[in-house]
Amino acid sequence: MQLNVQGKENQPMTKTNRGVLREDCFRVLSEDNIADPKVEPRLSETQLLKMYENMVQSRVLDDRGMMLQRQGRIGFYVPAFGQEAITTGTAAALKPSDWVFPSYREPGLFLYRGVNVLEMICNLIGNRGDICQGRQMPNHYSFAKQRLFSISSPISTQVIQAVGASMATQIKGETDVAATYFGDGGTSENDFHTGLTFAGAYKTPTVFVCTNNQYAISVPVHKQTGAKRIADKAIGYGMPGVAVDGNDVLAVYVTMEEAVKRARAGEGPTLIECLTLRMGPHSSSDDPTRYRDPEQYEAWKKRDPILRFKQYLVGKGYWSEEQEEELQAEAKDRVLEAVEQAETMEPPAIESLFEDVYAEKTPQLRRQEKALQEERDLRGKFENTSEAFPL
Amino acid sequence: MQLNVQGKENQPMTKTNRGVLREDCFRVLSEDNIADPKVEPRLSETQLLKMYENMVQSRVLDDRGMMLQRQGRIGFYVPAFGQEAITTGTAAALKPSDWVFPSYREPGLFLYRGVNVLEMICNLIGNRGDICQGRQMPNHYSFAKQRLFSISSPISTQVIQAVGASMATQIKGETDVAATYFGDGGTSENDFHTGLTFAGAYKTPTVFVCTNNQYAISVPVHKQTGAKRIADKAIGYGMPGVAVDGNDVLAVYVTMEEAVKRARAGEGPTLIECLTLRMGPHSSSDDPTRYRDPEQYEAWKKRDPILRFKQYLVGKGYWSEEQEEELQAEAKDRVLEAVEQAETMEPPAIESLFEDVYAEKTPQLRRQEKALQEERDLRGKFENTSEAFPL
Amino acid sequence: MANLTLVQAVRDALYTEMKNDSRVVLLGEDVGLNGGVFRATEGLQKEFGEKRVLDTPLAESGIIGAAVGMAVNGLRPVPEIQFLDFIYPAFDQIVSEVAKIRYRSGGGFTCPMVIRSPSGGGIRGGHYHSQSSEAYFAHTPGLKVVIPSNPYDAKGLLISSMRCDDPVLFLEPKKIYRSVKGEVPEDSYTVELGKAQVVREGKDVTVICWGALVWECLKAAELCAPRGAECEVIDLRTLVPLDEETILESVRKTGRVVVVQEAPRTCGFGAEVSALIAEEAVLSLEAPIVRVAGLDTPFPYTLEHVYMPDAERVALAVGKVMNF
Amino acid sequence: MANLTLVQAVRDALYTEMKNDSRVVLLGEDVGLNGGVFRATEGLQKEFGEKRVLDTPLAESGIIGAAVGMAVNGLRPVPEIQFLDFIYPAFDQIVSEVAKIRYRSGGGFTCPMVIRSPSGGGIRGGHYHSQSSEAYFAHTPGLKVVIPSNPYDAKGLLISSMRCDDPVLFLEPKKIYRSVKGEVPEDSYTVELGKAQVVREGKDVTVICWGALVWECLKAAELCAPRGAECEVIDLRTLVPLDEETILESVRKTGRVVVVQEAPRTCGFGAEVSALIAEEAVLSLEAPIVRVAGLDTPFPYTLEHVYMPDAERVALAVGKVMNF
Ligand SMILES: Cc1ncc(C[n+]2csc(CCOP(=O)(O)OP(=O)(O)O)c2C)c(N)n1
Ligand SMILES: Cc1ncc(C[n+]2csc(CCOP(=O)(O)OP(=O)(O)O)c2C)c(N)n1
Ligand SMILES: [Mg+2]
Ligand SMILES: [Mg+2]
Repeated sequence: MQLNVQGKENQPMTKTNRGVLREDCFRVLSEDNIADPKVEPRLSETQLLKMYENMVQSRVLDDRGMMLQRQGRIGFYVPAFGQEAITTGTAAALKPSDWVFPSYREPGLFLYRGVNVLEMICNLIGNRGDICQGRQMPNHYSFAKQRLFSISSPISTQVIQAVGASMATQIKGETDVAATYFGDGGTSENDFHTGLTFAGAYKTPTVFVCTNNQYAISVPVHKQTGAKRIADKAIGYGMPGVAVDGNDVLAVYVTMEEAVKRARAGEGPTLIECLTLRMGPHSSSDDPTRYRDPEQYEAWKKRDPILRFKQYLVGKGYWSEEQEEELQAEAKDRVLEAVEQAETMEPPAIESLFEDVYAEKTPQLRRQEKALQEERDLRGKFENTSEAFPL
Repeated sequence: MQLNVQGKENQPMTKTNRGVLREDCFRVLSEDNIADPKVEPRLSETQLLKMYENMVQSRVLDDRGMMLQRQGRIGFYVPAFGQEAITTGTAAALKPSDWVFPSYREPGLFLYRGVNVLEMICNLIGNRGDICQGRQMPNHYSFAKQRLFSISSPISTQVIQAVGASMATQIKGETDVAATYFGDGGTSENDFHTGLTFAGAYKTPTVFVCTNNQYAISVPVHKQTGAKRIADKAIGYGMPGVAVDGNDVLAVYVTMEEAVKRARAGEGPTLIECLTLRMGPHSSSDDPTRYRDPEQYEAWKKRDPILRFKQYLVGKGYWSEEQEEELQAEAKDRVLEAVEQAETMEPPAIESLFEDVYAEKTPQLRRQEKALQEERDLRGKFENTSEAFPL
Repeated sequence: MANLTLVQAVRDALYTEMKNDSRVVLLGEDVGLNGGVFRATEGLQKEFGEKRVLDTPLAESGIIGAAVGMAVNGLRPVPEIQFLDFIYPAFDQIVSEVAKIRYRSGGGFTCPMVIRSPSGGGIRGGHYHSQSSEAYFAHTPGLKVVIPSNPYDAKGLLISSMRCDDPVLFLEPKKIYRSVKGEVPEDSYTVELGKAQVVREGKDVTVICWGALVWECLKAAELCAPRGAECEVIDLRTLVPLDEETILESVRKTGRVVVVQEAPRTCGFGAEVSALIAEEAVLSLEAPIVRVAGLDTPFPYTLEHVYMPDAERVALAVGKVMNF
Repeated sequence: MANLTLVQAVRDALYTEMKNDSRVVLLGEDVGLNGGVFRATEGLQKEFGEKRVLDTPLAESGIIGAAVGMAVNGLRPVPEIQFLDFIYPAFDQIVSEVAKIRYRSGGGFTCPMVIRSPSGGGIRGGHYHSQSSEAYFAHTPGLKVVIPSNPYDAKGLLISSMRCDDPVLFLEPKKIYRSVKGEVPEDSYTVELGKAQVVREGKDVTVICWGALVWECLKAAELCAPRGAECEVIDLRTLVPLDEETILESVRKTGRVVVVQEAPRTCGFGAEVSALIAEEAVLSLEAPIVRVAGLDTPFPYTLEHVYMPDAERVALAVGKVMNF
């Protein structure tokens, strides 16, 4: 069966359509940001504003994250510029008890589910305030309280894990849905395949959100796969696949909402392709000018999801320039305060190196910890001789 | 683009259609073995008889292989009962210079490409006559001369390797095609996915032959995947996928022939799903009565590819009972003679253990070889204490 | 007490703990209706239903990756990898995910699971049904590695593993799946992880081994005794965390060591045992530490019995350290 | 002669051998237009075209599996794995296929390829951009494992690897990709595989190391000299096949050994070196064989510089074996 959410007939992903949005993508907002009443979601003003504020907060956090990295105050950063509609639109359609298995480019997800900025900044710095004790690189968040699964670098490992979590909810007879996020490049990895294979075989309550930002670092999506559309990959696993304008938060919300409903109703998994363009560098160590297509970039710049949503809200009379200024200021202050506070915190204790490897330290780890403590007492300090991270 | 080869609209793989052939499968022979003149291939009598003889030789080899295993004269055997039309029909559409990356259930491929029975029996025994020096289990053949790539047990690793070989022919500007074989279960593995992903991305001259014999050991295909058909998996990689009656050698030939032509013409890869049923045990250590569906088994028994093809040949006036008896006798003698000859051969020398690990033995291997030779001189013999292989 | 084979003891442990803990679920290829290709899960799907014993698609990375999600979501998955040789498609999930989830999430998420897999040679399995790759996993912090040598330990160690809050790779030496029988209590009991067992006492040479080769080493001890060498045979049972005390105590007593492994020699787990002794008990050594190991080659088919260490080869090594 | 960084020397080796042998092709993620994320393939696609420098889809198993097919079909592929931490999706292809193809086919098929990958810590890469998992591959018969510590060796060893008929895992210590420069001949030359190098002579202690830590060990030797300990520092350069002679000769001279590795301690390659010495030179030992190694934990981010062995930690170990 197919989703009601439908675009026009398929358009191949080629260099030729790199400017405009693919015809087959579902949309609510037109290019000049008029909502199609037939598909416009019935969302309250508060709900709409919450979504908008979340998108802005995410953008502001990314701006600051990149700045902190340039200033050498954090080691690395992965921005999500241009993808705010995808993280916010999908998050808005999930319950707090639903599981989320994210990749490293979804800050909006975390903010929407109630993670506070300070916790995120502590992760970026890797200090004592970081839940993960500075063990992982920046942006590799983990928030058990919000059922936001620990992010790891290896691409797409989370996809099958989300399916496993869904299998567990089936086994336990619960109704939670699991959503997992990955990129266009991620669809080529082993665990995209095992994930969708298992989901199709067990009809699990899982939603697969593919952010097709058309690049995997420097590799364009038309070199990544021969498929006409990422959404078409669903067919081979026996599940519906649908493409949506990833720069239209309303379209993303509507699509996600329906996929989540299907999953919760026991109708099985869905693959959602959110088409967008990565507007920033791959990460703070990447130089996109080496490979980026300027024409394509300029075309998508005009489709900024925050500006488009703002116009919609203004049109509805829900939003004004005054509110905008206020919001921008608040969002910025929230981040600045968090940074200020986080920067006062100590790095993790060297003892933290030995915790959480196992439920209890092994004799080997106890010996290694003792040896390291003795070494510290002997030599006093440990000099930081690390090189900068190149990617 | 799609192949001309087309069946009727898709039929899901469910327990319900386990008896009859799926509607969507391309066929030349009707259920009562009348060829459809619109699609019947124009093959010479000699060509047709060569194919038939190959199918019979394959069946006879399998019969004997199972018998040798039961008699304890070989350790293990994997029969291909019921799949003779697939191996022969596809092999007949390939050139000798084309590459083949098989799985362990395609004896007909080897025979058709000119491997002699003795070489195969030597592999089954694992003696000095075995090209591979008894290093691998039975049925894990390797024949470089015929471009039949070395078979390994890990499922589907050969799929991406075949694509790599195709990439090499593209790079070298050659016109050879690579065909690779795998089962329905094999479509769930990592390298089915990487293989089809790379093939789609580079438009390689590769033909993917999936033998959907509806079981992966005990797991039925409708539990293996949620896909309606294995052939549908092609769409997600941007290549045509087609299903064919795997018990109709003419249909298999026509389909393969067209896919090979496309590949050679630079039009890219094709996925062919050959629908059949595994008529034997998974291997000599398997007991299919634990999981097999008797009704399904009986239904497919009536569709024996050798009997169906024989009826076609008899109808054409190309074949008679006398010829049949003669052929059966010859085929059997060929195998019996090979077994007799092979059983006179010594096991490999212990020195063979150290060859072919590297192009030249490392100092470590030279030392280990010397130590083993000294040990042999000290203790005289090495007693065989192995247990029987349970799968 | 019942007299069970090793594989029956494994099944018994699964049955016992599934009765005791509803969070325990089994998944893998052919583990359901077929009861596993070695029959380790025989009848369990019938007993506990398709929700707790799942036949999976043919994808090890999927099996382990799904188990991760199950563990994170409160279950106690026990994935079976049909042969240890087929665990490699799941290597990324095991090394990058299973082993690191507790650490990287600051304990926010945990990943308790028991990855069961038949390992080792001795059944004429050739390259891909014979390998002993425990060293890969012993070198992966965050995992525990367990390998029983008899039915009693198999049941007790497997139940301990299923109750362990850390991921455990539980290796089952398939050569002795059926050939070794022993008394196994019917009810539930545990054998503590991380404790080796001295299976034979002796004053002259310490022989360190695990899995199926424990039996070859015991035979070797029999061969050596009349030749005047009393072997102390240690069955490690758990490779990670290693019971260093039991090893070192014995070595300090005997001063002579033979380490026996089935895996290829270079960088196998035996190297870790030798290195430990060379670092912690070098003064006690009266002879070189000799390793008896598989060859640095792939695992052969026809000459399997030449490749695999056996009692005579171990006895020769014992002679070597005695006459040094 | 040009003064190049280590990564420039790698690029120079690729360029030089691609000019010399048209069978050499590069493939990997971002190696083409982007020149590799470390710029090791900078400009090579422009120079040799898209047929010889291929940007691949994001799938390591695909990269290595495709390289197998290319090698079997007459090419000399040089796949790049962007970080060694991301090689695990390809582990099955490497361990089950690449390493065993020559053996299992009786030499009928061969699989010469050089798998290049940046390895090791020191760039603040956290869990997944820092690991040193050479031991997994050293324990896999059929593979050779090479790791240079300076630009001259990098070019010479990489050219040797590309000319080798066996598959080679070529590890590039990313910490010193740019921080170490040296004179590199412009034309083609080789450094023989399987030969270690004594990078500093000394009579008191043998310090055995490889990759980036060679430099820490040399610094340690400087620290120890005034304290009256002359270190002989051995850069292994090739882990498989190991140059045992150079190691044993030095140990017989010094009688004291420190083995240094970045990887987690348990079952790392250092264990193999210790075990070798404990088996072949035990009588020469005047002190325990001390291993300096990474912790048995995942690789951390913030405390990377505490985790990684450095000159002072090595110097402390040298002191320990001297004062034993
Ligand atoms: C297994 C693995 N291989 C390679 C990498 C290096 N890498 C990090 S991100 C990335 C590209 C991912 O592209 P995509 O999936 O499209 O996500 P995006 O970065 O565009 O959000 C690569 C190759 C990795 N992290 N993991
Ligand atoms: C990676 C891997 N996992 C598991 C196995 C064990 N095994 C051997 S054959 C097989 C089933 C294969 O089914 P299918 O692909 O349909 O091929 P068929 O046997 O039906 O021809 C399994 C699970 C294996 N050989 N390799
Ligand atoms: Mg992308
Ligand atoms: Mg099958």
